[in-house]
Amino acid sequence: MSDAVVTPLEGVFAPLQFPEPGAPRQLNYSVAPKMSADGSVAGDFLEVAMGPQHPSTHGVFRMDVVLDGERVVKLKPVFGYLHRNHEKIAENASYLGSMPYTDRLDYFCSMTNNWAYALSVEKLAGLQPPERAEYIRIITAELTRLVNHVCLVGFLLQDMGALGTPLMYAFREREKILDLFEALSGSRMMCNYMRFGGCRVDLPAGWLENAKQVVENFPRFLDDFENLLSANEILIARTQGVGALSAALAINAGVTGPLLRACGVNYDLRKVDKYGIYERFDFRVPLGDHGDVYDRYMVRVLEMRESLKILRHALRDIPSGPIMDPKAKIRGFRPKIGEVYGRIEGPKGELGFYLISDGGPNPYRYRVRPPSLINLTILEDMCLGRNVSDVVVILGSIDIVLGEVDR
Amino acid sequence: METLEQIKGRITAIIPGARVDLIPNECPSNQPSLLIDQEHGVRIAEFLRDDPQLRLDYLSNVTGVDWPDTIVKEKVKVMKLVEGVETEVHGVVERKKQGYLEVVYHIYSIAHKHGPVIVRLRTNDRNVAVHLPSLTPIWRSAEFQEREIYDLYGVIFDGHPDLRRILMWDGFEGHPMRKDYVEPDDYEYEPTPHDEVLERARSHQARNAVL
Amino acid sequence: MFEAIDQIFVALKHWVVGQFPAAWQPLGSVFLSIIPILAVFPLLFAITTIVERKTLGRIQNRLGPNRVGPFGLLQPVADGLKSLTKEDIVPYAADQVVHFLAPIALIVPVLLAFSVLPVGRNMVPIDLDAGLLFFFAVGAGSELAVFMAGWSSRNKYSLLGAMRAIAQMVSYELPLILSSVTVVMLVGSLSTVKIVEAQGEAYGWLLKWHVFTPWGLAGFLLFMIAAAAESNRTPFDIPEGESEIIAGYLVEYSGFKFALFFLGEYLGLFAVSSLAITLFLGGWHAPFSFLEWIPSYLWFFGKLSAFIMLFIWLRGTLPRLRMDQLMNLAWKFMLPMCLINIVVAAMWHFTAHWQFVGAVLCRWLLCGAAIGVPYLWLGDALFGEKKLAKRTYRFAD
Amino acid sequence: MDQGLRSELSKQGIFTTTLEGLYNWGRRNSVWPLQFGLACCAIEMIATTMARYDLARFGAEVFRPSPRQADLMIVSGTVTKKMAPQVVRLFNQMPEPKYVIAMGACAISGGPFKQGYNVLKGIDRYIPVDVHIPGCPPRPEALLHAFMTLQRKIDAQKLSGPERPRHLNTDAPSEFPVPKFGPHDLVPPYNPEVWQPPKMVRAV
Repeated sequence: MSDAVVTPLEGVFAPLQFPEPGAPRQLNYSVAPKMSADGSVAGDFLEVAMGPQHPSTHGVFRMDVVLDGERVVKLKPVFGYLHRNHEKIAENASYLGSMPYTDRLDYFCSMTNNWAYALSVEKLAGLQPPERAEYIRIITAELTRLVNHVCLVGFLLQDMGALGTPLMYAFREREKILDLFEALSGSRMMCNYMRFGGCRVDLPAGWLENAKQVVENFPRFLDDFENLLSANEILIARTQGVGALSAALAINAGVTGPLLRACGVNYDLRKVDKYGIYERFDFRVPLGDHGDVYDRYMVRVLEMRESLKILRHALRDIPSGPIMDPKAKIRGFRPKIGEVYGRIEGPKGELGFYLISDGGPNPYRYRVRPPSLINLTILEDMCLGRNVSDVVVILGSIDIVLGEVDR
Repeated sequence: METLEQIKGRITAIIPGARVDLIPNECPSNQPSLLIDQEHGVRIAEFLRDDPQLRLDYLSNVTGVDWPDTIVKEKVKVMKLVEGVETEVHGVVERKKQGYLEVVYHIYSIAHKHGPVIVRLRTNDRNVAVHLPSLTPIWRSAEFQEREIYDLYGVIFDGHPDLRRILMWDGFEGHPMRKDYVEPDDYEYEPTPHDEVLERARSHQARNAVL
Repeated sequence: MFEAIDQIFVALKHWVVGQFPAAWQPLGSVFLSIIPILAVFPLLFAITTIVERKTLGRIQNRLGPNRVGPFGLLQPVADGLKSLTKEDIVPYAADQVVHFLAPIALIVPVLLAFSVLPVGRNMVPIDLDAGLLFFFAVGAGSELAVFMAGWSSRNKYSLLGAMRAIAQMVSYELPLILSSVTVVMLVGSLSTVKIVEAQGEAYGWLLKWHVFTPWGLAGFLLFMIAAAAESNRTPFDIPEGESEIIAGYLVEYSGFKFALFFLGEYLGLFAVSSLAITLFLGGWHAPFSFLEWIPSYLWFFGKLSAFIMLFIWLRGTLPRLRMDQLMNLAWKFMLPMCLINIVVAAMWHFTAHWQFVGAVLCRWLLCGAAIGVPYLWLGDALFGEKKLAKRTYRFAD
Repeated sequence: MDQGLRSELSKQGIFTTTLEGLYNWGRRNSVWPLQFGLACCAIEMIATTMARYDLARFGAEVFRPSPRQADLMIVSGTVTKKMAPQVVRLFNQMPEPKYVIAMGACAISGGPFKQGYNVLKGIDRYIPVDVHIPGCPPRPEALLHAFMTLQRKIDAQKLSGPERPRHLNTDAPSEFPVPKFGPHDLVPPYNPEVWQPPKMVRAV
């Protein structure tokens, strides 16, 4: 660590320095809070516990914040208020029995969660979903991405104090897509739709036409959104230069998804892993240059437009055919001994499942790689030296869902 | 990307004394892994991150796995006196296999867009020698995940900057993700006439009667 | 005929006061002035809450309250009843006395402020010579009340809220007063009644509202920004920013005390809006002389309703500023602009005798330039250097 | 006053009510929920307040972030053992009269996560629940129905007598004991005054 005295703002932008292995991690505090023996803070600092019940922690998340005036000098996230033992339950349930639980991980994006899990098990058991199922997966996953990003923008504006109006508009669009999901799977949020080697049911009659309708109408809404928000001076003033993250730190801290791409790192698993049939589609990956909240917002908005491109293409080209791999077994599904790590580009980042099979009907080890949790690693670094209003906005821009953070 | 054998060879060449084993994976996923030793764990990790050919700059996933003590039955041939004659007899010897906790790291490279390289670290046993080197100084993404493994499995990561419980509360005892953790008996089972379930339901009811 | 309708309330009051014995008449007159204030403005508050909720609903694509009474109009009654009967919690650690006094300390000055506001021709409770000064003096009491509330609750969020509130309100008091100084300069009186009367003259059929002059327009805009900040309305609702510090200084108030705070806040909003109307928008005057037959109080309350709708509209659309941005705006932008505006008002006053052809245009250009050039320059200096702008983005294939 | 006389009077333009009726009418129509989401159901709760379902029609869109100003606590989602003390504390901080809706299977019984070691098996173990809504998550319509059920329940409450609600009964508690963290479970595991484990009767 350098000995140079850094002003708080520089601390936020400081280049990444790797501490010596084993050395306690030092953070760039401008003023080190005076800690008393029992760990509480003495002096002119104010310790505030933001959460677990707080309007903008997006669920039951808590941040123990030490404030100097309103400036943050220390921030420790506290997790576990929604630790629902997903992994333990899954290790005692059959492979298929965990599928509904994956819906409840990141409860905005059940389809992508399903897909990540199905993909992992398919890798483990050597299954290959048929063409039509791959198309359906891409369509539902991209619709999920739209739902997630549009709601995120709404919540972000809510955190900035825009009394719900953007959120209402976002949820209006979300409802339209949820109607599609409901027609497909019977449930609005918890779709439980994908299966190992395919999908549960085929598309109902008329679904594709409805989906095309939604996709056709969506850009108009996005244009509205962009006209009203992207150039709004208050939004720009609140977000530009706030919570900037350097690419090196982002990579080292395992940040993924739109957060990473807002730092200018071109890493989209749809392009890198080419899972599913993504290489057939023509889409681009938007990249930001500053890594601040505004870039994250804009990267998400632009990603929605790219998703629409994929959707249009997929809805046009979807073939007919079976939706399940004939090799897939529903009953008595026992993969061979082995292990697998499968991952997809979820709307929030890299969503991975790590499974160890001991040859039995239950996974021996079932692990979720939660993008939300790992993206929170750099929360403190982004918030130090900023004030409380910024903390709320930065947290909003990370886009966490507590079901996934705590599992 | 290099194969794991090549990586293994380079590690052992560069870091003297490092023990690296290749763990095969026979299932269709074909993701073999490297078992590295505790003493050189951090050095090896640093090599993996900084080596210009590998540049594994992105640690995606850290997983704890619990392998409890197992009883291994082995067939052995023993010489035994049978009716005064020493003959070879097939016998079964039960041997306790020491369990251990394992931590699995899935590492990718964003710079070269390859991966994963899977690295494993194992503790010596499950209760006392549960120390492992922390890789958080190398990859910060391990910070919360190693805390989680400490919380749920009880692996103590030496060199972790802030090793506290993350999901459970501070006064919690035990490590709930271990295979032998006994959960508090606090819910009713559905009335299925299943032997084991019925037994648990009865004991639950008896406990509630005491309360 | 029109005049009779216009003066009906004044006449009524005089008639009622006349029924009193002579010794009691001053006291009766006072009561008859206070009661309408106590009746009208809280009623307006009740109407505003339902209108606000329904309008926000419309802005947000939904219906808003419509189940309680016809069209949901009884919603405020139900809310009031509920608030009245709700348990009142005083936190154990709170300063009991101050916690109790804070809502009262908010309501009383705000109600006092209404006593100098002319709501119609001859309809002002007291015509003080220093009416404007009185208004600002009692208006400053609300800062104290807010701070009392935040401090006495012994809650960290309320303390943060109180600190934010005190910083914000003190900072915006300055532009608020300085922007109204121009009016005092031009009218030559601090009396609100005189200020309104001064705007009653006409250029042809257009009345001489102050907002129709360059200094008045600038002063009005500055005043409105300061007024929004002063009454904690979006985008300046930082002291009670729900998403950041829960409810700010209100966080520990429950039941009727909370309702009183709510009432006080809305009354404060009405008071500054009324003052803006009085200072710049001709008070109870019609904009055109041929519309003067409509009763003056209707004009006043019509303008007030327009202001309320404006604030609701802002609330439904804008996000919130940050504390430091707010302070920058107050001290680095609003304050210099107010000072320049005083100079502009002086220029307008000293060019009043110009009689040559195109004099009005010439004066407008001169004064407009005097206020517009600093505006552009200041805005650029403040916000341009940070390079805040819409950005372009790269795409990777 | 009987119903006949009241309807006769109202025909002639005279509206009569009782104190009880007025009080319950006011409480019923101004139920402000606590802005408090726990898990998946919270999203459906938000969806209920949004344009398509619009909880605001009932005058209940005023989601107050501070428990001091809230009337209704919608326990929307899984209550974990780590969160349960906070939920009880929030409930204690709300002023009377206060109501609780347990939204979703998790809040009722632990739901799909019932077998978890960190999941509370129903919030009614610690605080009294007025309305339970099953579902995982319940649809917004179900929350609206629960809301109307709560309104009916308030309407039926008497101001006096043995059936009077908790907040009018000085003997009934307004605050409930907050559980503490034990080594494996919360201590106590439930509040016996509010909840008793059901007796299982089974023909063996």
